[in-house]
Amino acid sequence: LSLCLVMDLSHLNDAERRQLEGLFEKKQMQDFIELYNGLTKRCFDQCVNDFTSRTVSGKESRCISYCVDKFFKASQRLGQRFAEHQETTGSGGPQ
Amino acid sequence: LSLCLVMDLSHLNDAERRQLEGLFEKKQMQDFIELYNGLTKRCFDQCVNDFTSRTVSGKESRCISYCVDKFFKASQRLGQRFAEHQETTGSGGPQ
Amino acid sequence: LSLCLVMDLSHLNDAERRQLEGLFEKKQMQDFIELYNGLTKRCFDQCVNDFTSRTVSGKESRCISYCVDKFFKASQRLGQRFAEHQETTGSGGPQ
Amino acid sequence: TTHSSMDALSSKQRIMAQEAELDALTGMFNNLLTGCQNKCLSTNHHDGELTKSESVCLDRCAAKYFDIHERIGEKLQDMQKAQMQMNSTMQQ
Amino acid sequence: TTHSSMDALSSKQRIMAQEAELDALTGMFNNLLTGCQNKCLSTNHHDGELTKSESVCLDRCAAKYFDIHERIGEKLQDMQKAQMQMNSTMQQ
Amino acid sequence: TTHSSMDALSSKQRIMAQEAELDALTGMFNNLLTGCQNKCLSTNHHDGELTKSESVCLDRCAAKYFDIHERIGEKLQDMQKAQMQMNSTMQQ
Repeated sequence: LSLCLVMDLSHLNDAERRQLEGLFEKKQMQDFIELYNGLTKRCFDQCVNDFTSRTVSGKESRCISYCVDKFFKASQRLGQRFAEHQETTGSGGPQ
Repeated sequence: LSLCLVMDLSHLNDAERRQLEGLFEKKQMQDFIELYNGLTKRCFDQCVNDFTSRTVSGKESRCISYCVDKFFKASQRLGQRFAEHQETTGSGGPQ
Repeated sequence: LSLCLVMDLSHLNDAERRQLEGLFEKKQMQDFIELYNGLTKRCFDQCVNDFTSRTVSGKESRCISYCVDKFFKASQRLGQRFAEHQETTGSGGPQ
Repeated sequence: TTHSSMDALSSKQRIMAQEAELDALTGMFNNLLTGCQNKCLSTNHHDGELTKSESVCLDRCAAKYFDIHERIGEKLQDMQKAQMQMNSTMQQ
Repeated sequence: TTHSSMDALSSKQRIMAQEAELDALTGMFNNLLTGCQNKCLSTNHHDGELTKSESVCLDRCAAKYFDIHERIGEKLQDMQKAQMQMNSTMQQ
Repeated sequence: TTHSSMDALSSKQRIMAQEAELDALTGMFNNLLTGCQNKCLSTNHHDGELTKSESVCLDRCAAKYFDIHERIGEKLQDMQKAQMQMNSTMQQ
Protein backbone atom coordinates (compact mmCIF):
# COMPACT_ATOMS: atom_id res chain seq x y z
CA LEU A 1 0.00 0.00 0.00
CA SER A 2 2.96 2.35 0.34
CA LEU A 3 5.35 1.12 -2.32
CA CYS A 4 6.05 4.77 -3.19
CA LEU A 5 8.00 5.08 0.07
CA VAL A 6 10.28 2.26 -1.08
CA MET A 7 11.41 3.98 -4.28
CA ASP A 8 14.54 6.08 -4.59
CA LEU A 9 13.51 9.49 -6.02
CA SER A 10 16.78 11.33 -5.30
CA HIS A 11 17.57 11.79 -9.00
CA LEU A 12 14.38 13.81 -9.61
CA ASN A 13 14.05 17.58 -9.12
CA ASP A 14 11.24 19.18 -7.07
CA ALA A 15 8.92 19.82 -10.01
CA GLU A 16 9.24 16.23 -11.17
CA ARG A 17 8.60 14.96 -7.66
CA ARG A 18 5.42 17.06 -7.36
CA GLN A 19 4.18 15.69 -10.68
CA LEU A 20 4.86 12.14 -9.52
CA GLU A 21 2.97 12.76 -6.27
CA GLY A 22 -0.25 13.43 -8.21
CA LEU A 23 0.31 10.23 -10.15
CA PHE A 24 1.01 8.27 -6.97
CA GLU A 25 -2.21 9.55 -5.41
CA LYS A 26 -4.20 8.19 -8.34
CA LYS A 27 -2.39 4.86 -8.22
CA GLN A 28 -3.00 4.55 -4.47
CA MET A 29 -6.71 4.98 -5.12
CA GLN A 30 -6.59 2.27 -7.81
CA ASP A 31 -4.51 0.00 -5.55
CA PHE A 32 -7.05 0.42 -2.76
CA ILE A 33 -9.89 -0.53 -5.11
CA GLU A 34 -7.98 -3.59 -6.34
CA LEU A 35 -7.12 -4.59 -2.78
CA TYR A 36 -10.75 -4.26 -1.75
CA ASN A 37 -12.14 -6.25 -4.66
CA GLY A 38 -9.33 -8.82 -4.57
CA LEU A 39 -9.72 -9.43 -0.85
CA THR A 40 -13.49 -9.83 -1.19
CA LYS A 41 -12.97 -12.27 -4.06
CA ARG A 42 -10.36 -14.29 -2.16
CA CYS A 43 -12.29 -14.63 1.09
CA PHE A 44 -15.64 -15.14 -0.64
CA ASP A 45 -14.14 -17.96 -2.73
CA GLN A 46 -12.63 -19.62 0.33
CA CYS A 47 -15.49 -19.20 2.78
CA VAL A 48 -18.82 -19.28 0.94
CA ASN A 49 -19.86 -22.55 -0.67
CA ASP A 50 -23.35 -23.17 0.62
CA PHE A 51 -26.17 -21.70 -1.45
CA THR A 52 -29.16 -23.29 0.28
CA SER A 53 -29.75 -19.89 1.89
CA ARG A 54 -29.29 -16.24 0.91
CA THR A 55 -28.10 -15.26 4.39
CA VAL A 56 -24.44 -15.46 5.38
CA SER A 57 -24.20 -18.11 8.12
CA GLY A 58 -22.35 -17.72 11.41
CA LYS A 59 -19.72 -20.19 10.22
CA GLU A 60 -19.21 -18.29 6.95
CA SER A 61 -19.10 -14.99 8.79
CA ARG A 62 -16.34 -16.20 11.13
CA CYS A 63 -14.41 -17.66 8.20
CA ILE A 64 -14.56 -14.30 6.38
CA SER A 65 -13.39 -12.43 9.44
CA TYR A 66 -10.44 -14.82 9.97
CA CYS A 67 -9.61 -14.77 6.26
CA VAL A 68 -9.39 -10.96 6.23
CA ASP A 69 -7.32 -10.85 9.43
CA LYS A 70 -4.92 -13.49 8.14
CA PHE A 71 -4.64 -11.73 4.78
CA PHE A 72 -3.51 -8.52 6.46
CA LYS A 73 -1.10 -10.24 8.82
CA ALA A 74 0.44 -12.15 5.92
CA SER A 75 0.55 -8.98 3.77
CA GLN A 76 2.24 -7.05 6.54
CA ARG A 77 4.85 -9.78 7.01
CA LEU A 78 5.51 -10.06 3.26
CA GLY A 79 5.59 -6.27 3.04
CA GLN A 80 8.37 -6.18 5.63
CA ARG A 81 10.35 -8.82 3.74
CA PHE A 82 9.78 -6.83 0.53
CA ALA A 83 11.00 -3.57 2.09
CA GLU A 84 14.10 -5.30 3.49
CA HIS A 85 14.78 -6.79 0.06
CA GLN A 86 14.42 -3.43 -1.68
CA GLU A 87 16.80 -1.81 0.79
CA THR A 88 19.55 -4.36 0.14
CA THR A 89 19.20 -4.34 -3.65
CA GLY A 90 18.81 -0.57 -4.14
CA SER A 91 15.95 0.66 -6.35
CA GLY A 92 15.77 -2.87 -7.85
CA GLY A 93 13.98 -4.21 -10.93
CA PRO A 94 14.79 -3.56 -14.61
CA GLN A 95 14.92 0.09 -15.66
CA LEU B 1 -22.00 -3.13 -19.56
CA SER B 2 -23.90 -0.07 -18.44
CA LEU B 3 -22.62 0.51 -14.92
CA CYS B 4 -22.51 4.23 -15.72
CA LEU B 5 -26.30 4.27 -15.60
CA VAL B 6 -26.18 2.95 -12.04
CA MET B 7 -24.09 5.83 -10.68
CA ASP B 8 -25.53 8.93 -9.04
CA LEU B 9 -24.10 11.97 -10.88
CA SER B 10 -26.48 14.59 -9.45
CA HIS B 11 -23.68 16.39 -7.57
CA LEU B 12 -21.77 17.17 -10.79
CA ASN B 13 -22.36 20.22 -13.01
CA ASP B 14 -22.92 20.00 -16.77
CA ALA B 15 -19.28 20.57 -17.75
CA GLU B 16 -18.13 17.85 -15.37
CA ARG B 17 -20.74 15.47 -16.67
CA ARG B 18 -19.65 16.06 -20.28
CA GLN B 19 -16.04 15.36 -19.31
CA LEU B 20 -17.08 12.14 -17.59
CA GLU B 21 -19.02 11.05 -20.66
CA GLY B 22 -15.84 11.01 -22.74
CA LEU B 23 -14.17 8.98 -20.05
CA PHE B 24 -17.11 6.57 -19.85
CA GLU B 25 -16.99 6.06 -23.61
CA LYS B 26 -13.36 4.99 -23.39
CA LYS B 27 -14.07 2.68 -20.45
CA GLN B 28 -16.99 1.09 -22.27
CA MET B 29 -14.66 0.28 -25.16
CA GLN B 30 -12.17 -1.28 -22.75
CA ASP B 31 -14.94 -3.17 -20.95
CA PHE B 32 -16.17 -4.54 -24.25
CA ILE B 33 -12.67 -5.75 -25.13
CA GLU B 34 -12.25 -7.38 -21.72
CA LEU B 35 -15.67 -8.99 -21.98
CA TYR B 36 -14.83 -10.34 -25.42
CA ASN B 37 -11.45 -11.76 -24.44
CA GLY B 38 -12.66 -13.00 -21.05
CA LEU B 39 -15.65 -14.78 -22.55
CA THR B 40 -13.50 -16.43 -25.22
CA LYS B 41 -11.03 -17.55 -22.54
CA ARG B 42 -13.78 -18.92 -20.28
CA CYS B 43 -15.65 -20.88 -22.94
CA PHE B 44 -12.47 -22.06 -24.67
CA ASP B 45 -11.13 -23.38 -21.36
CA GLN B 46 -14.38 -25.20 -20.60
CA CYS B 47 -15.16 -26.60 -24.03
CA VAL B 48 -11.93 -27.36 -25.89
CA ASN B 49 -9.76 -30.14 -24.56
CA ASP B 50 -9.12 -32.35 -27.56
CA PHE B 51 -6.08 -31.51 -29.67
CA THR B 52 -6.01 -34.52 -31.98
CA SER B 53 -7.42 -32.21 -34.67
CA ARG B 54 -7.11 -28.53 -35.61
CA THR B 55 -10.79 -28.25 -36.49
CA VAL B 56 -13.42 -27.36 -33.89
CA SER B 57 -15.69 -30.43 -33.55
CA GLY B 58 -19.49 -30.36 -33.56
CA LYS B 59 -19.49 -31.22 -29.86
CA GLU B 60 -17.07 -28.39 -29.06
CA SER B 61 -19.02 -25.99 -31.23
CA ARG B 62 -22.28 -26.72 -29.41
CA CYS B 63 -20.54 -26.43 -26.03
CA ILE B 64 -19.17 -22.99 -26.98
CA SER B 65 -22.57 -21.80 -28.12
CA TYR B 66 -24.27 -22.99 -24.91
CA CYS B 67 -21.45 -21.55 -22.80
CA VAL B 68 -21.85 -18.09 -24.38
CA ASP B 69 -25.65 -18.18 -24.04
CA LYS B 70 -25.46 -19.23 -20.41
CA PHE B 71 -22.83 -16.60 -19.69
CA PHE B 72 -25.12 -13.84 -20.94
CA LYS B 73 -28.17 -15.16 -19.16
CA ALA B 74 -26.22 -15.42 -15.91
CA SER B 75 -24.69 -11.97 -16.45
CA GLN B 76 -28.09 -10.45 -17.08
CA ARG B 77 -29.51 -12.02 -13.94
CA LEU B 78 -26.55 -10.95 -11.81
CA GLY B 79 -26.73 -7.48 -13.42
CA GLN B 80 -30.35 -7.17 -12.27
CA ARG B 81 -29.43 -8.20 -8.73
CA PHE B 82 -26.55 -5.70 -8.85
CA ALA B 83 -28.79 -2.85 -10.01
CA GLU B 84 -31.34 -3.65 -7.29
CA HIS B 85 -28.58 -3.70 -4.71
CA GLN B 86 -27.18 -0.35 -5.88
CA GLU B 87 -30.64 1.22 -5.71
CA THR B 88 -31.20 0.18 -2.12
CA THR B 89 -27.73 1.17 -0.88
CA GLY B 90 -27.43 4.50 -2.76
CA SER B 91 -24.22 5.14 -4.68
CA GLY B 92 -22.55 2.49 -2.45
CA GLY B 93 -18.94 1.51 -1.99
CA PRO B 94 -16.15 3.49 -0.30
CA GLN B 95 -15.54 7.00 -1.67
CA LEU C 1 5.97 -8.23 -27.77
CA SER C 2 5.68 -6.59 -31.16
CA LEU C 3 1.97 -6.64 -31.82
CA CYS C 4 2.29 -3.09 -33.13
CA LEU C 5 4.01 -4.49 -36.20
CA VAL C 6 0.98 -6.65 -36.92
CA MET C 7 -1.46 -3.75 -37.15
CA ASP C 8 -2.44 -2.02 -40.36
CA LEU C 9 -1.78 1.73 -39.92
CA SER C 10 -2.11 2.72 -43.58
CA HIS C 11 -5.26 4.79 -42.95
CA LEU C 12 -3.44 7.13 -40.52
CA ASN C 13 -1.49 10.25 -41.52
CA ASP C 14 2.08 10.94 -40.38
CA ALA C 15 1.11 13.08 -37.37
CA GLU C 16 -1.29 10.43 -36.13
CA ARG C 17 1.31 7.74 -36.60
CA ARG C 18 3.87 9.73 -34.55
CA GLN C 19 1.34 10.16 -31.76
CA LEU C 20 0.61 6.44 -31.78
CA GLU C 21 4.32 5.64 -31.61
CA GLY C 22 4.60 7.41 -28.23
CA LEU C 23 1.60 5.45 -27.03
CA PHE C 24 3.07 2.19 -28.32
CA GLU C 25 6.32 2.88 -26.49
CA LYS C 26 4.45 3.22 -23.20
CA LYS C 27 2.45 0.07 -23.86
CA GLN C 28 5.58 -1.89 -24.71
CA MET C 29 7.04 -0.87 -21.35
CA GLN C 30 3.86 -2.04 -19.61
CA ASP C 31 3.81 -5.25 -21.65
CA PHE C 32 7.39 -5.96 -20.66
CA ILE C 33 6.56 -5.46 -16.98
CA GLU C 34 3.53 -7.75 -17.25
CA LEU C 35 5.56 -10.36 -19.11
CA TYR C 36 8.27 -10.22 -16.46
CA ASN C 37 5.89 -10.50 -13.51
CA GLY C 38 3.65 -13.05 -15.23
CA LEU C 39 6.56 -15.28 -16.18
CA THR C 40 7.98 -15.15 -12.64
CA LYS C 41 4.56 -16.02 -11.23
CA ARG C 42 4.05 -18.90 -13.67
CA CYS C 43 7.44 -20.55 -13.19
CA PHE C 44 7.50 -19.89 -9.43
CA ASP C 45 4.08 -21.54 -9.07
CA GLN C 46 5.16 -24.56 -11.11
CA CYS C 47 8.66 -25.08 -9.72
CA VAL C 48 8.77 -24.00 -6.07
CA ASN C 49 6.79 -26.04 -3.57
CA ASP C 50 9.29 -26.88 -0.85
CA PHE C 51 9.57 -24.38 2.00
CA THR C 52 11.81 -26.32 4.35
CA SER C 53 14.62 -24.03 3.24
CA ARG C 54 14.96 -20.37 2.15
CA THR C 55 17.50 -21.23 -0.54
CA VAL C 56 16.44 -22.19 -4.07
CA SER C 57 17.53 -25.83 -4.59
CA GLY C 58 19.37 -27.17 -7.61
CA LYS C 59 16.25 -29.01 -8.70
CA GLU C 60 14.11 -25.88 -8.40
CA SER C 61 16.72 -23.84 -10.20
CA ARG C 62 16.80 -26.22 -13.18
CA CYS C 63 12.99 -26.32 -13.26
CA ILE C 64 12.85 -22.49 -13.40
CA SER C 65 15.38 -22.38 -16.19
CA TYR C 66 13.53 -25.00 -18.27
CA CYS C 67 10.18 -23.32 -17.53
CA VAL C 68 11.45 -19.96 -18.83
CA ASP C 69 13.02 -21.52 -21.93
CA LYS C 70 9.86 -23.46 -22.73
CA PHE C 71 7.71 -20.38 -22.16
CA PHE C 72 9.68 -18.44 -24.75
CA LYS C 73 9.74 -21.25 -27.27
CA ALA C 74 5.98 -21.73 -26.90
CA SER C 75 5.39 -17.94 -27.07
CA GLN C 76 7.47 -17.68 -30.21
CA ARG C 77 5.58 -20.53 -31.85
CA LEU C 78 2.19 -19.11 -30.86
CA GLY C 79 3.37 -15.65 -31.96
CA GLN C 80 4.11 -17.04 -35.44
CA ARG C 81 0.67 -18.66 -35.63
CA PHE C 82 -0.86 -15.36 -34.46
CA ALA C 83 0.99 -13.33 -37.09
CA GLU C 84 -0.06 -15.78 -39.83
CA HIS C 85 -3.64 -15.56 -38.63
CA GLN C 86 -3.61 -11.74 -38.62
CA GLU C 87 -2.22 -11.68 -42.14
CA THR C 88 -4.99 -13.86 -43.53
CA THR C 89 -7.83 -12.08 -41.73
CA GLY C 90 -6.64 -8.48 -42.26
CA SER C 91 -6.62 -6.15 -39.25
CA GLY C 92 -9.11 -8.51 -37.58
CA GLY C 93 -11.18 -8.16 -34.41
CA PRO C 94 -14.17 -5.89 -33.79
CA GLN C 95 -13.59 -2.17 -34.41
CA THR D 1 -23.29 12.72 3.63
CA THR D 2 -21.59 11.84 0.35
CA HIS D 3 -22.75 15.00 -1.40
CA SER D 4 -21.72 17.41 1.33
CA SER D 5 -18.21 15.94 1.40
CA MET D 6 -18.13 16.11 -2.42
CA ASP D 7 -18.88 19.85 -2.43
CA ALA D 8 -15.54 20.61 -0.77
CA LEU D 9 -13.58 19.05 -3.67
CA SER D 10 -12.31 20.76 -6.82
CA SER D 11 -13.82 19.90 -10.20
CA LYS D 12 -10.80 17.77 -11.08
CA GLN D 13 -10.99 15.85 -7.83
CA ARG D 14 -14.71 15.26 -8.25
CA ILE D 15 -14.12 13.74 -11.69
CA MET D 16 -11.30 11.61 -10.29
CA ALA D 17 -13.53 10.42 -7.44
CA GLN D 18 -16.28 9.55 -9.90
CA GLU D 19 -13.81 7.69 -12.09
CA ALA D 20 -12.59 5.77 -9.02
CA GLU D 21 -16.16 4.90 -8.13
CA LEU D 22 -16.78 3.57 -11.63
CA ASP D 23 -13.58 1.49 -11.42
CA ALA D 24 -14.65 0.15 -8.02
CA LEU D 25 -18.13 -0.75 -9.30
CA THR D 26 -16.72 -2.36 -12.45
CA GLY D 27 -14.23 -4.42 -10.46
CA MET D 28 -16.89 -5.50 -7.99
CA PHE D 29 -19.34 -6.44 -10.72
CA ASN D 30 -16.69 -8.43 -12.62
CA ASN D 31 -15.76 -10.34 -9.47
CA LEU D 32 -19.43 -11.00 -8.76
CA LEU D 33 -19.86 -12.36 -12.30
CA THR D 34 -16.81 -14.60 -12.19
CA GLY D 35 -17.28 -15.74 -8.59
CA CYS D 36 -20.97 -16.60 -8.79
CA GLN D 37 -20.76 -18.13 -12.27
CA ASN D 38 -17.92 -20.36 -11.06
CA LYS D 39 -19.87 -21.38 -7.97
CA CYS D 40 -23.30 -21.82 -9.57
CA LEU D 41 -23.00 -22.76 -13.26
CA SER D 42 -22.32 -26.30 -14.40
CA THR D 43 -19.40 -26.40 -16.85
CA ASN D 44 -21.06 -29.35 -18.53
CA HIS D 45 -23.12 -27.43 -21.04
CA HIS D 46 -26.14 -29.44 -22.27
CA ASP D 47 -28.06 -26.43 -23.51
CA GLY D 48 -27.92 -22.63 -23.36
CA GLU D 49 -30.56 -22.22 -20.64
CA LEU D 50 -30.05 -21.56 -16.95
CA THR D 51 -31.60 -24.35 -14.89
CA LYS D 52 -33.96 -23.43 -12.05
CA SER D 53 -31.35 -24.42 -9.45
CA GLU D 54 -28.63 -22.43 -11.21
CA SER D 55 -30.85 -19.33 -11.20
CA VAL D 56 -31.68 -19.70 -7.51
CA CYS D 57 -27.99 -20.26 -6.73
CA LEU D 58 -27.01 -17.08 -8.63
CA ASP D 59 -29.53 -15.00 -6.66
CA ARG D 60 -28.35 -16.33 -3.29
CA CYS D 61 -24.71 -16.03 -4.32
CA ALA D 62 -25.23 -12.38 -5.25
CA ALA D 63 -26.97 -11.63 -1.95
CA LYS D 64 -24.12 -13.20 0.02
CA TYR D 65 -21.53 -11.43 -2.13
CA PHE D 66 -23.03 -7.99 -1.50
CA ASP D 67 -23.23 -8.66 2.24
CA ILE D 68 -19.60 -9.79 2.46
CA HIS D 69 -18.38 -7.00 0.17
CA GLU D 70 -19.95 -4.48 2.54
CA ARG D 71 -18.54 -6.07 5.68
CA ILE D 72 -15.04 -6.13 4.23
CA GLY D 73 -15.50 -2.55 3.02
CA GLU D 74 -16.33 -1.37 6.53
CA LYS D 75 -13.31 -3.19 7.92
CA LEU D 76 -11.06 -1.67 5.25
CA GLN D 77 -12.36 1.84 5.88
CA ASP D 78 -11.61 1.48 9.59
CA MET D 79 -8.10 0.29 8.79
CA GLN D 80 -7.59 3.05 6.20
CA LYS D 81 -8.64 5.72 8.70
CA ALA D 82 -6.20 4.28 11.24
CA GLN D 83 -3.42 4.31 8.62
CA MET D 84 -4.17 7.89 7.52
CA GLN D 85 -3.96 9.02 11.13
CA MET D 86 -0.65 7.20 11.46
CA ASN D 87 0.64 8.81 8.24
CA SER D 88 -0.37 12.31 9.34
CA THR D 89 1.37 11.72 12.67
CA MET D 90 4.51 10.58 10.85
CA GLN D 91 4.52 13.63 8.55
CA GLN D 92 4.52 16.07 11.50
CA THR E 1 -14.80 -1.59 -45.41
CA THR E 2 -12.73 -0.78 -42.35
CA HIS E 3 -10.92 2.09 -44.03
CA SER E 4 -13.98 3.79 -45.42
CA SER E 5 -15.65 3.76 -41.99
CA MET E 6 -12.39 5.06 -40.47
CA ASP E 7 -12.33 8.10 -42.81
CA ALA E 8 -15.47 9.51 -41.21
CA LEU E 9 -13.79 9.72 -37.76
CA SER E 10 -11.81 12.62 -36.29
CA SER E 11 -8.08 12.29 -35.74
CA LYS E 12 -8.60 11.80 -32.00
CA GLN E 13 -11.19 9.10 -32.57
CA ARG E 14 -8.94 7.30 -35.08
CA ILE E 15 -6.11 7.22 -32.52
CA MET E 16 -8.51 5.95 -29.85
CA ALA E 17 -9.81 3.25 -32.19
CA GLN E 18 -6.25 2.19 -32.99
CA GLU E 19 -5.40 2.09 -29.29
CA ALA E 20 -8.49 -0.03 -28.65
CA GLU E 21 -7.45 -2.38 -31.44
CA LEU E 22 -3.99 -2.76 -29.92
CA ASP E 23 -5.55 -3.47 -26.50
CA ALA E 24 -7.86 -6.03 -28.08
CA LEU E 25 -4.98 -7.75 -29.90
CA THR E 26 -2.79 -7.72 -26.80
CA GLY E 27 -5.54 -9.20 -24.65
CA MET E 28 -6.32 -11.85 -27.24
CA PHE E 29 -2.67 -12.79 -27.65
CA ASN E 30 -2.13 -13.01 -23.88
CA ASN E 31 -5.15 -15.27 -23.51
CA LEU E 32 -3.92 -17.42 -26.39
CA LEU E 33 -0.52 -17.74 -24.69
CA THR E 34 -1.90 -18.61 -21.28
CA GLY E 35 -4.69 -20.85 -22.57
CA CYS E 36 -2.67 -22.92 -25.01
CA GLN E 37 0.40 -23.16 -22.74
CA ASN E 38 -1.85 -24.44 -19.93
CA LYS E 39 -3.49 -26.96 -22.24
CA CYS E 40 -0.39 -28.15 -24.11
CA LEU E 41 2.75 -27.78 -21.98
CA SER E 42 3.73 -30.32 -19.34
CA THR E 43 4.45 -28.59 -16.01
CA ASN E 44 6.97 -31.31 -15.26
CA HIS E 45 10.00 -29.64 -16.82
CA HIS E 46 12.70 -32.16 -17.78
CA ASP E 47 14.45 -29.84 -20.22
CA GLY E 48 13.92 -26.48 -21.94
CA GLU E 49 12.80 -27.91 -25.29
CA LEU E 50 9.28 -28.23 -26.66
CA THR E 51 8.50 -31.87 -27.42
CA LYS E 52 7.10 -32.77 -30.82
CA SER E 53 3.64 -33.45 -29.33
CA GLU E 54 3.68 -30.17 -27.40
CA SER E 55 4.47 -28.26 -30.61
CA VAL E 56 1.71 -29.97 -32.55
CA CYS E 57 -0.73 -29.34 -29.68
CA LEU E 58 0.18 -25.62 -29.63
CA ASP E 59 -0.50 -25.30 -33.38
CA ARG E 60 -3.87 -27.02 -33.16
CA CYS E 61 -4.77 -25.13 -30.01
CA ALA E 62 -4.04 -21.81 -31.74
CA ALA E 63 -6.14 -22.78 -34.79
CA LYS E 64 -9.10 -23.68 -32.58
CA TYR E 65 -8.64 -20.54 -30.49
CA PHE E 66 -8.77 -18.24 -33.52
CA ASP E 67 -11.85 -20.00 -34.84
CA ILE E 68 -13.71 -19.74 -31.54
CA HIS E 69 -12.56 -16.15 -30.96
CA GLU E 70 -14.08 -15.19 -34.30
CA ARG E 71 -17.36 -17.00 -33.70
CA ILE E 72 -17.79 -15.33 -30.32
CA GLY E 73 -16.82 -11.98 -31.86
CA GLU E 74 -19.58 -12.30 -34.45
CA LYS E 75 -22.10 -13.21 -31.78
CA LEU E 76 -21.01 -10.22 -29.64
CA GLN E 77 -21.24 -7.82 -32.55
CA ASP E 78 -24.80 -8.96 -33.24
CA MET E 79 -25.69 -8.47 -29.59
CA GLN E 80 -23.94 -5.09 -29.46
CA LYS E 81 -25.85 -3.86 -32.49
CA ALA E 82 -29.10 -4.98 -30.88
CA GLN E 83 -28.18 -3.18 -27.66
CA MET E 84 -27.18 0.02 -29.47
CA GLN E 85 -30.53 0.03 -31.25
CA MET E 86 -32.24 -0.46 -27.89
CA ASN E 87 -30.19 2.38 -26.37
CA SER E 88 -30.99 4.77 -29.21
CA THR E 89 -34.68 3.89 -28.85
CA MET E 90 -34.49 4.57 -25.12
CA GLN E 91 -32.79 7.96 -25.66
CA GLN E 92 -35.55 9.20 -27.91
CA THR F 1 24.91 3.41 -12.62
CA THR F 2 21.17 4.00 -12.55
CA HIS F 3 21.49 7.71 -11.82
CA SER F 4 24.06 8.47 -14.49
CA SER F 5 21.88 6.80 -17.12
CA MET F 6 18.88 8.71 -15.75
CA ASP F 7 20.58 12.09 -16.21
CA ALA F 8 20.58 11.69 -19.98
CA LEU F 9 16.76 11.46 -20.10
CA SER F 10 14.26 14.30 -20.47
CA SER F 11 12.01 15.23 -17.56
CA LYS F 12 9.05 13.52 -19.19
CA GLN F 13 11.02 10.34 -19.78
CA ARG F 14 12.26 10.32 -16.19
CA ILE F 15 8.69 10.55 -14.90
CA MET F 16 7.63 7.77 -17.27
CA ALA F 17 10.53 5.59 -16.12
CA GLN F 18 9.60 6.20 -12.49
CA GLU F 19 5.97 5.37 -13.23
CA ALA F 20 7.09 2.16 -14.94
CA GLU F 21 9.21 1.28 -11.92
CA LEU F 22 6.25 1.78 -9.61
CA ASP F 23 4.09 -0.42 -11.86
CA ALA F 24 6.81 -3.07 -11.86
CA LEU F 25 7.15 -2.99 -8.08
CA THR F 26 3.38 -3.06 -7.59
CA GLY F 27 2.98 -6.02 -9.93
CA MET F 28 5.85 -7.87 -8.29
CA PHE F 29 4.51 -7.24 -4.79
CA ASN F 30 0.98 -8.33 -5.75
CA ASN F 31 2.33 -11.57 -7.24
CA LEU F 32 4.43 -12.15 -4.13
CA LEU F 33 1.32 -11.68 -1.96
CA THR F 34 -0.89 -13.96 -4.00
CA GLY F 35 1.78 -16.59 -4.67
CA CYS F 36 3.09 -16.94 -1.13
CA GLN F 37 -0.33 -16.69 0.51
CA ASN F 38 -1.57 -19.47 -1.79
CA LYS F 39 1.46 -21.62 -1.01
CA CYS F 40 1.68 -20.97 2.75
CA LEU F 41 -1.73 -20.12 4.22
CA SER F 42 -4.27 -22.78 5.12
CA THR F 43 -7.67 -21.99 3.58
CA ASN F 44 -9.29 -23.67 6.55
CA HIS F 45 -9.57 -20.62 8.78
CA HIS F 46 -9.82 -21.58 12.48
CA ASP F 47 -8.76 -18.17 13.74
CA GLY F 48 -7.30 -14.90 12.44
CA GLU F 49 -3.74 -15.56 13.55
CA LEU F 50 -0.80 -16.74 11.45
CA THR F 51 0.57 -20.01 12.83
CA LYS F 52 4.30 -20.30 13.48
CA SER F 53 4.73 -22.61 10.48
CA GLU F 54 2.75 -20.28 8.21
CA SER F 55 4.97 -17.35 9.23
CA VAL F 56 8.17 -19.32 8.59
CA CYS F 57 6.79 -20.50 5.24
CA LEU F 58 5.98 -16.90 4.20
CA ASP F 59 9.54 -15.75 5.00
CA ARG F 60 11.13 -18.59 3.04
CA CYS F 61 8.67 -18.19 0.19
CA ALA F 62 9.53 -14.47 -0.07
CA ALA F 63 13.27 -15.20 -0.08
CA LYS F 64 12.87 -17.74 -2.89
CA TYR F 65 10.56 -15.42 -4.81
CA PHE F 66 13.05 -12.53 -4.76
CA ASP F 67 15.86 -14.85 -5.88
CA ILE F 68 13.88 -16.27 -8.78
CA HIS F 69 12.48 -12.87 -9.76
CA GLU F 70 16.06 -11.59 -10.08
CA ARG F 71 17.27 -14.57 -12.09
CA ILE F 72 14.40 -14.26 -14.54
CA GLY F 73 14.98 -10.49 -14.70
CA GLU F 74 18.60 -11.02 -15.73
CA LYS F 75 17.57 -13.54 -18.36
CA LEU F 76 14.92 -11.16 -19.72
CA GLN F 77 17.35 -8.25 -19.88
CA ASP F 78 19.80 -10.37 -21.88
CA MET F 79 17.01 -11.34 -24.26
CA GLN F 80 15.73 -7.76 -24.51
CA LYS F 81 19.21 -6.49 -25.39
CA ALA F 82 19.49 -9.17 -28.07
CA GLN F 83 16.09 -8.19 -29.46
CA MET F 84 16.90 -4.46 -29.45
CA GLN F 85 20.06 -5.18 -31.40
CA MET F 86 18.03 -7.26 -33.85
CA ASN F 87 15.45 -4.46 -34.17
CA SER F 88 18.11 -1.81 -34.81
CA THR F 89 19.67 -4.06 -37.45
CA MET F 90 16.26 -4.51 -39.09
CA GLN F 91 15.58 -0.75 -39.13
CA GLN F 92 18.79 -0.04 -41.05
